Formats: sequence, structure tokens, C-alpha cells
Amino acid sequence: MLVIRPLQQGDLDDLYAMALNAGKGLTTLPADRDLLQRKIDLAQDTFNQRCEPEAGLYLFALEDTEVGRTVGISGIQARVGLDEVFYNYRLSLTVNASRELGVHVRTPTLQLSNDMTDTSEICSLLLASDYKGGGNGLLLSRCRFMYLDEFRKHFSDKVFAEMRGVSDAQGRSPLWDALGSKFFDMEFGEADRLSGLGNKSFIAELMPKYPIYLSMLPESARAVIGQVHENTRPALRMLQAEGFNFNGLVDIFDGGPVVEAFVHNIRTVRESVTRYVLVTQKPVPLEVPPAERVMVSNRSFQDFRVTTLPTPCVGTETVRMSPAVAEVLGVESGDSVRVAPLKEGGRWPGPAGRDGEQEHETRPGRVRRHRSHSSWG
Amino acid sequence: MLVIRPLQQGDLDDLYAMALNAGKGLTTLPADRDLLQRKIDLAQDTFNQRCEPEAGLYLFALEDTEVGRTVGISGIQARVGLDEVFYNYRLSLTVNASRELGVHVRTPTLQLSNDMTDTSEICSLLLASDYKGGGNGLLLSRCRFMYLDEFRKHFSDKVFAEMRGVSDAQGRSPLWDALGSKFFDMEFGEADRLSGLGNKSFIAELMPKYPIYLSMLPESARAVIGQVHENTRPALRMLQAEGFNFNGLVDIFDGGPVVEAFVHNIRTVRESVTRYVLVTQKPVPLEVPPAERVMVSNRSFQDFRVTTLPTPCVGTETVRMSPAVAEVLGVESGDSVRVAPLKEGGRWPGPAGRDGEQEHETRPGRVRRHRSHSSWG
Amino acid sequence: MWLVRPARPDDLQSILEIAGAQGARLSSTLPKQEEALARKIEHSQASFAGANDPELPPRFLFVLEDTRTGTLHGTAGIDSRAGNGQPFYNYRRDALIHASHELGISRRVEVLYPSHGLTDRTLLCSFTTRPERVGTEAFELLSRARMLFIAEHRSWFGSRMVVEIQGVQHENGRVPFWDSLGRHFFNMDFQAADQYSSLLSKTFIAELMPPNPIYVTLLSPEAQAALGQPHRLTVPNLELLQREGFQAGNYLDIFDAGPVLEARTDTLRTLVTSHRKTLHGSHDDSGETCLIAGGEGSGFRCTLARATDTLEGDVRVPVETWHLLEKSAGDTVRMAPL
Amino acid sequence: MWLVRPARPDDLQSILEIAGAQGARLSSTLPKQEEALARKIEHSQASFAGANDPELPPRFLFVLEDTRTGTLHGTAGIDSRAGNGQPFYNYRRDALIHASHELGISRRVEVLYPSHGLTDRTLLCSFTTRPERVGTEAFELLSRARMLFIAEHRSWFGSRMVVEIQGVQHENGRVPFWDSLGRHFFNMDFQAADQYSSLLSKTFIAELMPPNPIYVTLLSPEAQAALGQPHRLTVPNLELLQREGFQAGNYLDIFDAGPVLEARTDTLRTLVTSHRKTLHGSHDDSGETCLIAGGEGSGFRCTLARATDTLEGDVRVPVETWHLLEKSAGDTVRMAPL
Repeated sequence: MLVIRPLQQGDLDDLYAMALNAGKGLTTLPADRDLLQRKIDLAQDTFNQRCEPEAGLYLFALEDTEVGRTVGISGIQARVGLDEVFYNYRLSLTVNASRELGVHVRTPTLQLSNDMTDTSEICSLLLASDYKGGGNGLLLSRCRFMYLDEFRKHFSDKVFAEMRGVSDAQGRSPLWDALGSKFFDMEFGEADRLSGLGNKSFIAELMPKYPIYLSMLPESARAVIGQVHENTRPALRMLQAEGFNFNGLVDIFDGGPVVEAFVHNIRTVRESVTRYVLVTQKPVPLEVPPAERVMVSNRSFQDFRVTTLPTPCVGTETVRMSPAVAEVLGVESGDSVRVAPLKEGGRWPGPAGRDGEQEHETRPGRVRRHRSHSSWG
Repeated sequence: MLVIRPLQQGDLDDLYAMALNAGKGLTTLPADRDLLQRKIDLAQDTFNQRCEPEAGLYLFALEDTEVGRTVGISGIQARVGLDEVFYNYRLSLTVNASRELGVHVRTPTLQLSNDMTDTSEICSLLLASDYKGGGNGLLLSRCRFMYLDEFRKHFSDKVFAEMRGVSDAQGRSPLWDALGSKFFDMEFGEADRLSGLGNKSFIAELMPKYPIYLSMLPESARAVIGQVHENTRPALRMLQAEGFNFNGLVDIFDGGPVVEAFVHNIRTVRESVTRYVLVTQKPVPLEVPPAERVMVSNRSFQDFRVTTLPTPCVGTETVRMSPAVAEVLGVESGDSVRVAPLKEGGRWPGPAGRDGEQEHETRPGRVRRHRSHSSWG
Repeated sequence: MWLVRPARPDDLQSILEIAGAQGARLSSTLPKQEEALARKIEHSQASFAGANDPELPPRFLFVLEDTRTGTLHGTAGIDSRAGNGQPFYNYRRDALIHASHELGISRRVEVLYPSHGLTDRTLLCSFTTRPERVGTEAFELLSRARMLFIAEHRSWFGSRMVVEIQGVQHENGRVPFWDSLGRHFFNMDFQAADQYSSLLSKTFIAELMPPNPIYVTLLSPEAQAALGQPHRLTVPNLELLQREGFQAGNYLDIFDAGPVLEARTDTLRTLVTSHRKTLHGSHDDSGETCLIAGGEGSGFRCTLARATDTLEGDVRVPVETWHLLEKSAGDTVRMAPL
Repeated sequence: MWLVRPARPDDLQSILEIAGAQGARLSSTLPKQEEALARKIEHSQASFAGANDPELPPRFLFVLEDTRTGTLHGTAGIDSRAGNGQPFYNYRRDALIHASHELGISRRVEVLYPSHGLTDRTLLCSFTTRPERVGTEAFELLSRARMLFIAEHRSWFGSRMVVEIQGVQHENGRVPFWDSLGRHFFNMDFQAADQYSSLLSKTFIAELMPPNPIYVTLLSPEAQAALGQPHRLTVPNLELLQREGFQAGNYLDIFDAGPVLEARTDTLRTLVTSHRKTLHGSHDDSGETCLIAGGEGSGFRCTLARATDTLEGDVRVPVETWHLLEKSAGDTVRMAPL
């Protein structure tokens, strides 16, 4: 069974192996054991509320419980830009027009911006290549929206993701070659690595502070601003389906876009409902396509778990699950769980929206037991 | 009966009287007969498609048909920034941090922006003071969303409104006094008037081009950036209820906010449905509170009409109306009309959303006659 | 004989001919349109006559005449206040050091700042001659006659002077700096922008010029190479001005990045070395050739003469020179060595 | 007798005492921390000995000693390259003209541009004396001894020199320019920023300083009035430097907006008027008081002496002066009039 849970100490080896296989371009998860260990420590501190809420880094592992291996990771950074300065370029427009001469020229510009400061970022998604497909990527990504929804006060109202920008097979970025390299006396990979290590004062020292007029850059560089790497297109489509939109900010190195959404507008959040667990021995066919599955979370802050079940398990008040699934989620019959479709446009029983939930909560007579995992997990 | 229709030649006197009464602060509708006449001409050219679609200015009049008087106006500018340059300040954030010294300072900045260029603006709302209340303001404002929805290809996907910023009873603006007046050798009212007249090259010539660090402005000026004039608060609340959000841009003179929304996300658009006209002699009580009324539009591009009816008139397929209402709308039984609630949270029969419409269109057998007003109005 | 004198309305066609012959090869602040040129001559006449409308600062236009034939061979101008009451646009070239202590990196980042720092200085402008006159004594007379005029009317001019030298332009008319920068914003070719600049108010520059500083490293290599470089054909003029004491500073032309030369008025060689003398006759055609100028305002004339310098405050020149200067024995003239 | 010589490690406590006595009243680039000062003296000794590590450009620290008592009365420094290998930060004051032709409005808008334009020039710095010495001959000796050092070691220094003059600060320690600008970005008081600036790498300035130009009109009126104004107590030093040939240009200190003086090294009065002479004895205590310096590098000494100038290349001074300079008859010294 594949289950989402907080990243924990034993995950280091699997994580390192994944990072090694991922190669370049994933700067938030470099193949560096010390750095990965620090991330694990920080994630553990975060889930156990041993660090400032704003400094939290919520990292989730996808574990294959049959083989006891961690096969994916995804995360939420509670706030960016608090310790190090968080830089983007804002893609803006400068219009110069002279009525006298009948000239009207629009020049896109890149202006340095720290506007994402203090916003929650979804980040660090990585799935072992032998687990790709079958909705595992969706689970790894969307479990975060269930967490965001459940614990909103720990996060900003708006969340964002930085999407990897265009680079070629050799890791060369057209925007870097045309812009960054003129100011930073280093290769793109090196700058990206330094930046990923959180070593950012060099950016304040070396980068251009005045707006960059795009008309002065070569077409090859202009063409990639706000564009994602082709390997990142599926991730972008997934986020767009969730309601994320390009917000005009791009990465200062490769021009990759920043997409953002209000938490309350995220599709998974809007479509999620709560149900009560009904543990049953009645077998259900677990191997159904992603479109016919739902995510089920145990609503726990400290020991958050999510797995998937076939949609027909979800009733109007309950969700039926086997004892094995209940054990993996750490729930019992009568516990409240959150349920949301795994795939957009997937089958979804009953009225969409949170109305279902409200109905339940106004009819407490039907509830047998209700306890919040966020207080005891 | 109060009905929305395109602004027309005979409206000049009523318009001028309204503009006179409105006083200062409404720069898009100054009390200047020549200018008002040019606006009427432009609106007529727009509805009759005699001008470039991008140059269109859609101005709607609210007419009291009993007394034959125009008592309100509202508008949509098809695109801004095409002829004159459209300026805003973007309220952005600059973060300066030194880890070595443990210093982390956030400085809000105002950066000159032309980012609204090529976007549709809703504008020019003015209601005669003796007609305020009773939902007339809602009708005047929201009729535009029905129009936007109906004729989307004429407008941008995103629309915005500039909200009047803070000024005191004497028309003094704290932001102007602290910032604009240092660069423009004139009074706020004069600058605002020149700007409203579309005479904007002086802005390119005189205004500061480098970012303004807000920490250098007095508190009185910083406090009003992104804030609306107290008289504008109801209008802002109305737009917020429609789904408009502050987009980080403010007016360069008074700091009033720009709010924007994607057309498809506007509440009136999302909640509007189509029905068929059923003209009936059966009397309905017309005098019901705004929460129990719906807007009904005739869907005509050139001769657009909107009036309100009590919500119970709306059935699952039809909307019942008296011959008088049908005449005002220029429709007959069987014509398709668009219906949307006048007030947010108002009573609304049947499922929300556009589903109702889709159901109809897949069952053409029930339709007696269907003609598009946009081709013959 | 060569004579430099104020331009007159009846010089119009001759000046147009000279200005037109420059073609795209060598632009100047001299309008090529008849109407605009007529206005310029009219304004110049008023300026020579002493008019000083604060809205219309004095602008002087001189011509070089071959008095034997009556034909004109060149023009030269002085604008008493660069920008003529409007902003005078330049780029100021400056460098920022981008250095990271931690990484041990230090880069010199060159930036072009839009600047009006030279506004209201006294500007030498509109200097054009027929090609065959370039580098001759007449060429020097035309250019330096302006310094003698300034010396004689010192209070009309500022303490600092500037001259814009045309920048690099290829034979085919392409201007590398314009193509890399201005073209993107003005959406027109160099010739059009240059012409508008001499014809229209500077509003269009405020409207169209990019308001923020420009990083040199983002310009094309060809444009970078052209920064502060003079056009090949301007070199004789440039060298003459350098001998006069003008030096290139940090300012560049906004259209072609040509150098802007600067000098303090009172240290210009012609101002320092020229002296007032009392005019006397000479039948001798020996002596050194020098610049000799006389007359105030509209009456200003300047020519070349073989002068024998007898006593301290006296100068002897051929009587023919008296006539050219419209002066006679005992009158005061100003002379400077060539 | 007053002697200016290179600072030595055993001067540490005396220098700290002098630096400390300046308190908040008059800051300088002299660190007030023992460890930092010890490093500075060590670096100075290496520089005097001729070390020239490209990463650590030479920095020289001189002291003024009363040889009768052995006590120190002041310090003065030269940084061979302003910024010492890092950017040297200033604001450059410039004006933009905002003019609307249509509205007939023209405004001069002053802007402060962050600039590193003075980086790598030779910087006079660390000038402090005991209060009772201000304006005396010893004060002048201390300041100008540096020019003689430069004259003797000309190749170690650049062609252009700068000096930062402290700006306006009130008795209560408030610095109006800082309060209106820097405080908002550095989030510390002026004294802290000033100290960090002399102790730390300039990374913190790159990190915290607002990167965009500042509009002067948005500063407080008090800060605007302080632009380019010297601190009251620096006036004697300022006047001495002006006599030397330094002039205020367009550059201001980024913290207090004090003026930055500039000069061309080879036109400084002491360099122009000083000459090498052969040393001879004098028993006469008449003659004019002048500056006299001898010795290379670490051996450099400079003092005041009554000199009788006998022949062209000779100078006669009391034998006591020989001893101070560690020179004897026939040696070469450099002298300049006071």
C-alpha cells in the first residue's frame, strides 16, 4: 500500500538514492547527505512543533508499506523569505507612447521583486522513477492541499510553487546565458546550486538591481521567460487543474514561472469533504484507475497520513475501509477523515463542495464518535 | 420601470445634471458638455460597431421609463492603454537582509507600472442621488457583468476597476501631498482633471520613474495606499462580493486600489442562467426587495436591455413577465433571456451555476423559438 | 577672403544646400526642412540683436562666406543654454562594482544613466562645412570664430561649455548603438529620431526613452564598442576642439553614444590667448595669419588676416580686412593666433 | 618637536585613546576596537615595507608624535585604493529635469544615485588629532606629511585622490540624513552603521542599502539641508584640504551625506611645491618653517624645521632635525613650504 506520512529519520538513504537519480535541476533536494539530514531534522522539528511556525518545513514521504521503502517526497515551506531574502523577477510591462509621433511601444521588463516574502511555498516534489504513473504523483502533490486545508492557520492564505524553467540537455539555460551570466561570473548550475544551498547574499551583491528591458535580450532568452521545462509540464498542468495561475513572477536564473492560488480556491480543498471511518471486512477492489480513487487523510497534524481508496467506498456519511487501510491511516471506525478526489474530473459521489460536510456538522445526532487527530496524533 | 439600455443622444442633459451634482472626484465623468457629448458619440459608435473593437466604450444608461429620465450611467472600456499610456503604481516589497548583522528590513515600494494595458475596465458608475437604494446601484453595476459574459470576445479575460482613493472633504489627498505634489507643480484636483481628460503625456514627462520607498513617506500617506475613499466602500464591497480582488496596483495620484477578476469567476457570470420568455397577463408584485429580485437581460449586443423581476418569476425553463416588461426588454415569448440574482446571497431557484442552461440546450425539442438578439437588435 | 558672420534670411537656400549635402552621413542639429531652418535663422537674428526671452534662450547661427564669390561654405552655432529651455538629454556612463566578499568575485558593471546634467550649459552645435573645407584654415576660422564671439559677449554665456560629437555610424546608415537600444523604444530608424530631435519639442524623448538605467553588458558587442567613439568624419572637428581644451567626460549622446566634450568657458584656448587690439593699417602681407573679429551682436564679423603686431595694444592688418570687419582705424578688434 | 612617522604596534594604546576621545562626536575610519586596530597597524606596517597583495591593497597609517614626551597627538591614513578591493560606496548627486512642454512646467528633480565611481582612487582617511592640536602647525604637518609621502612614493598611488569629510551631526548624536534615509533600511543607529562600515566587509552595505536612486525631494527638509555640508568640527581639516587643492564634487557619503572632496594627485599643492634637496647643517634657528621629510617606506619621517635655503638643491636645517629624520648631511630629503 502507498501511504503519505511525515518524513522521518530512517528516510535518509532512500532520499539520497532518489536525489542521486534525479540529477540536476532539483535544487531544493540536492544529492548531499548532510543537507538531506538537516532537512529531515527540520521536518521532524516542524511536525513536532519544536520550531517557530514560520520557519516550518513540512516534508511528506510516500512510503510503499509492502517493501518499507520511501519512494517519493513533497513539501510545504511554511513561509519563504524570512531568513534569506527571496528573489524573483516580476515580468511587467513598460509602455512608451508619443501621440505626436504616433508611436506606441510595449516593452516587457523584468523587475527585481521580493513579493513572495512571507508566503507558503509548495516544493520539493520528487517521485522515484519506478513509481511513476498510477496516480502516485497526484497523491504526492495533492496530499499537501489536504494538509494546507486542514491546518490553514499555519500557512498563508495564498500559496505558490516555483516551476523549473527551460534548460537544455546539458543544463544550459537560455535566460541565464543572456542575462545572469553577464552579472554572475559562474555557470548556471553553480549559481543554481549556491542558491539552493540557501547561500543567497551573493544574489544581493551581484545581481542587477535596475529593471531589465526584455527587448535588449536575444529572442532565445525572451522566449523562455515564464515557460516551464518540458519535464515540468505535467506538474504545471496538475497545478493549473488545481486552480493555480501564473502570477507574473519568474525565477531570476532560468525564468521559470511562479504559480499561485488562494488555499480556499484550490480544487482539492474546495472538493474535499469529511466522512466517518467505517472499518469493514468486506473486500473492495483496491486496484482501480486514478480517476476512480479518492484520497483519504487522517487529519493529523503531527502524524499526517494519506492513502487512496476506490471512490465507491465513500458514502454520504462514511468511508468504508479495510482494517489494513485503517491501520495505515491510524484510524478506527467513527474517526473523522477527509476525502477528496485523486484526479480532477474523477468520479465523485454526491454534491460537490463542502456542503456535505456542513450538513453533517449540523446533524450531530448521527455522529457516533468524533475526535480530532490534530490534538493527539 | 427602471431599465438599462445603451447611452443615447438624448441623454446629454440628464447626464450633465448628474455630473454637476456629483461634484469632484469622478474624473471619468466631468461636468463638461462637450466631453459628455463625445462620450455619448463614442458609446453610440461602439454599440453600432462603427469603431475598432479595442477602442470601444460601452456606456449604459439607467432609465426611469415612467418619467423618461436617465438616472444613472455605468460603463465598460473595452481596452485601456491603447491610445494613452495607462499608469499605475505597483505596491511591491523590497527586502534587505544581512545575516551577518541579523538585520531583516521590509520596505514597501511603489513602482511605476503599465501592467493594466490592454485590459477591460469597468468604469463611470454614477447614479442620481434621488434614485439611490432599492437595488438600483446593483443593477447599474452588475448589468455590465451580464454584458461581459454575453459578449466575451469583445473584452479581455480579466477585467478591472479603479477605486477612488482617500481624500478629505476639501479634496486633498494625503498621498498626493506627500508624493505627487513634489513632482507635479499643481494641485491634486488639477492633476486628476488633466488625467481624466485623457491628457496624459504630462505624466510621462513629470512623474518619478524610479521606485518610491514608502518608508520615506509620512505615515499619513502610507496609510492610504490601497485604501478607498469612504464613499467608495459600498462599491468596493459590491465588487468584492462579485469576486474582485486587489491586484497590487494603485492609482498614481491618490493611491486608490485596482481590483480585478477573471470574467468567468465573476459571481454574476457564474450564477447567471438562460431562460425563455413567457409573456403572461398574470400580475406579479413588482415591488419586492432587491434580495428577491433577479436581473433579466435581452442578450442584445446593440440594443442591450436589462431590468429586474421578482425571483419567483423564474422557472426551471422560463421566466414569466408582463407585456410591459417584455416590451421594455424588446422580447417576445420564446426569446432567450439571461437571468442572474440582483443581490449576492439573494433567493435563487434551482441549482446554481450554468448547469440549467446546458440542460436546456441539450433539449432543443422544448424550445419553441430561439433567436439571437445580437444579430438584429 | 573668408568671413564668418551671423546667418541672414537670404542665406536660407545656401544653408539648406550645405545641410542637405551632409545627408545621412553626418547629422547635425541643423534642420534640413526649409520652414524649420527659416525659424532657426529668425531666432538667431533676434539672439544676435540681444533678444533674451526666458522661454526662448538665445541661439546663434554663424555662416562661413567666401567673400570673393559670395557663396557659403559652412555653418556653426552656439546655443546659449543646452536644451533651449527644455531638458538636454544624455547618457552618463558610470560603473557599479558588483562584488561578493564570500565568493571572492568582483565585477565592474557599467551602467548608462539617463541624465540632464548638462542642461543649460552653453552648447556648440550646428557645425557643418563643405567637404573640401574640412581641416583647412577656413574650417578652423568657422569653429573658433564662435569662441571669439563668446569672448566678446561673455555675459551671454555660461561658465561651462559642451559639444556633442557624432557617434559611430556605418556607411549603410546603420548606427550600432541605436540599433541595440533606441530602436526598441522609439520604433523608428536613427535618421527619423535624429530629425525629430532637431525639429520637435523634447516631449517625445521623455515619452519614449526608457526611464531606467541601461546595463552596458546587455548591449550588442558592436554597440558597446561604439560607446564614446566619434564618427570617422568628425575627427578633424574633434581634434580642433581638443586643441581648444575640450575633453570627453562621462556623457554620451542618447541616440548614437557619441562623446560629449566638456570645457570650462574661461579656460578655452581662444579665450585665453585672444586679446583686444586697436586696429591699424598694414600694406605688408607678411606677418602671421590670425583670427580677427570685430563688431557687437548682429554686427559681429570674424576673418583671417596676416597681422603684424606692432605695439602692445595695436594690430596692423590689410585695409581689406577692415572692410570685411566693417571697422576702421582706431576701432577695437579681438584677435587670436591661429 | 613634532614628528610624523608610520604607526607601530606599540602605538596601539595611544591610538585607541585618541580614537576613543573622538567619541560619537566625530567618527573616522579608525577602528575603536583593539583587535581591529591591531590588524590595521599590522597591515600598515606591511604596506610601508612595500607589501602589495592584490587582495589587500596597501593602507598606510601615520602617527603624530611629540618627540619630547613620546606621546602621540594624532593619526592620519592613506588607503592606496578606496574600498580596499571592495566597492567604495557613495551617493552621486545629479539632477533630472522634469519638463512638460504642453503645460509649460519645468522642474529640476534632484536624485541621489548609488555609485562606486570613486572605487580604487587613492583615499586620505583616518585623520584624527587631540582637540588642542586642531588648526596648529602640527595639525598641518600631520595632514600634509601624507602628501610628501605620496610624492616620494608616487607610483604606489593613483592619479586621482578623494577624502570623505564627515557630514552634519547634532550634539545629541542625531544625523539628519541618516534618520531620513539609512535608518529605514539598515535598521540601526548611525553610530552602529558607521562602526560596522569600518570593521566589516562591505557585503552588509550591498545587502541593506536601497538599490535604487533616491529622490532628494522625499528626504526630510533637515536631511536635504545637510546634503554635502561638512560637520562643524571638520572645518579646519576641510579648509586645509581645500588649500591643498581638494574640491567638493557631486559625491556624498552614503551615511551622513558629508561631502567627498576630489583632486588630481599631481596638482596637489604639496606635490607641486615640494622639492628634493640635499641636507646640510644649520646653526641658525631663523629661516622659514617648512615641512621636511626623508626616508623610504617604513623609514619615512616628516617634521617641521626652520630651513635656510642656500643653494638651488640644498637645504640647511638644524642638526636636531637630521636626527628626527634619521638622516645626515648629504642625504636627500623632500621639503615643502608650510
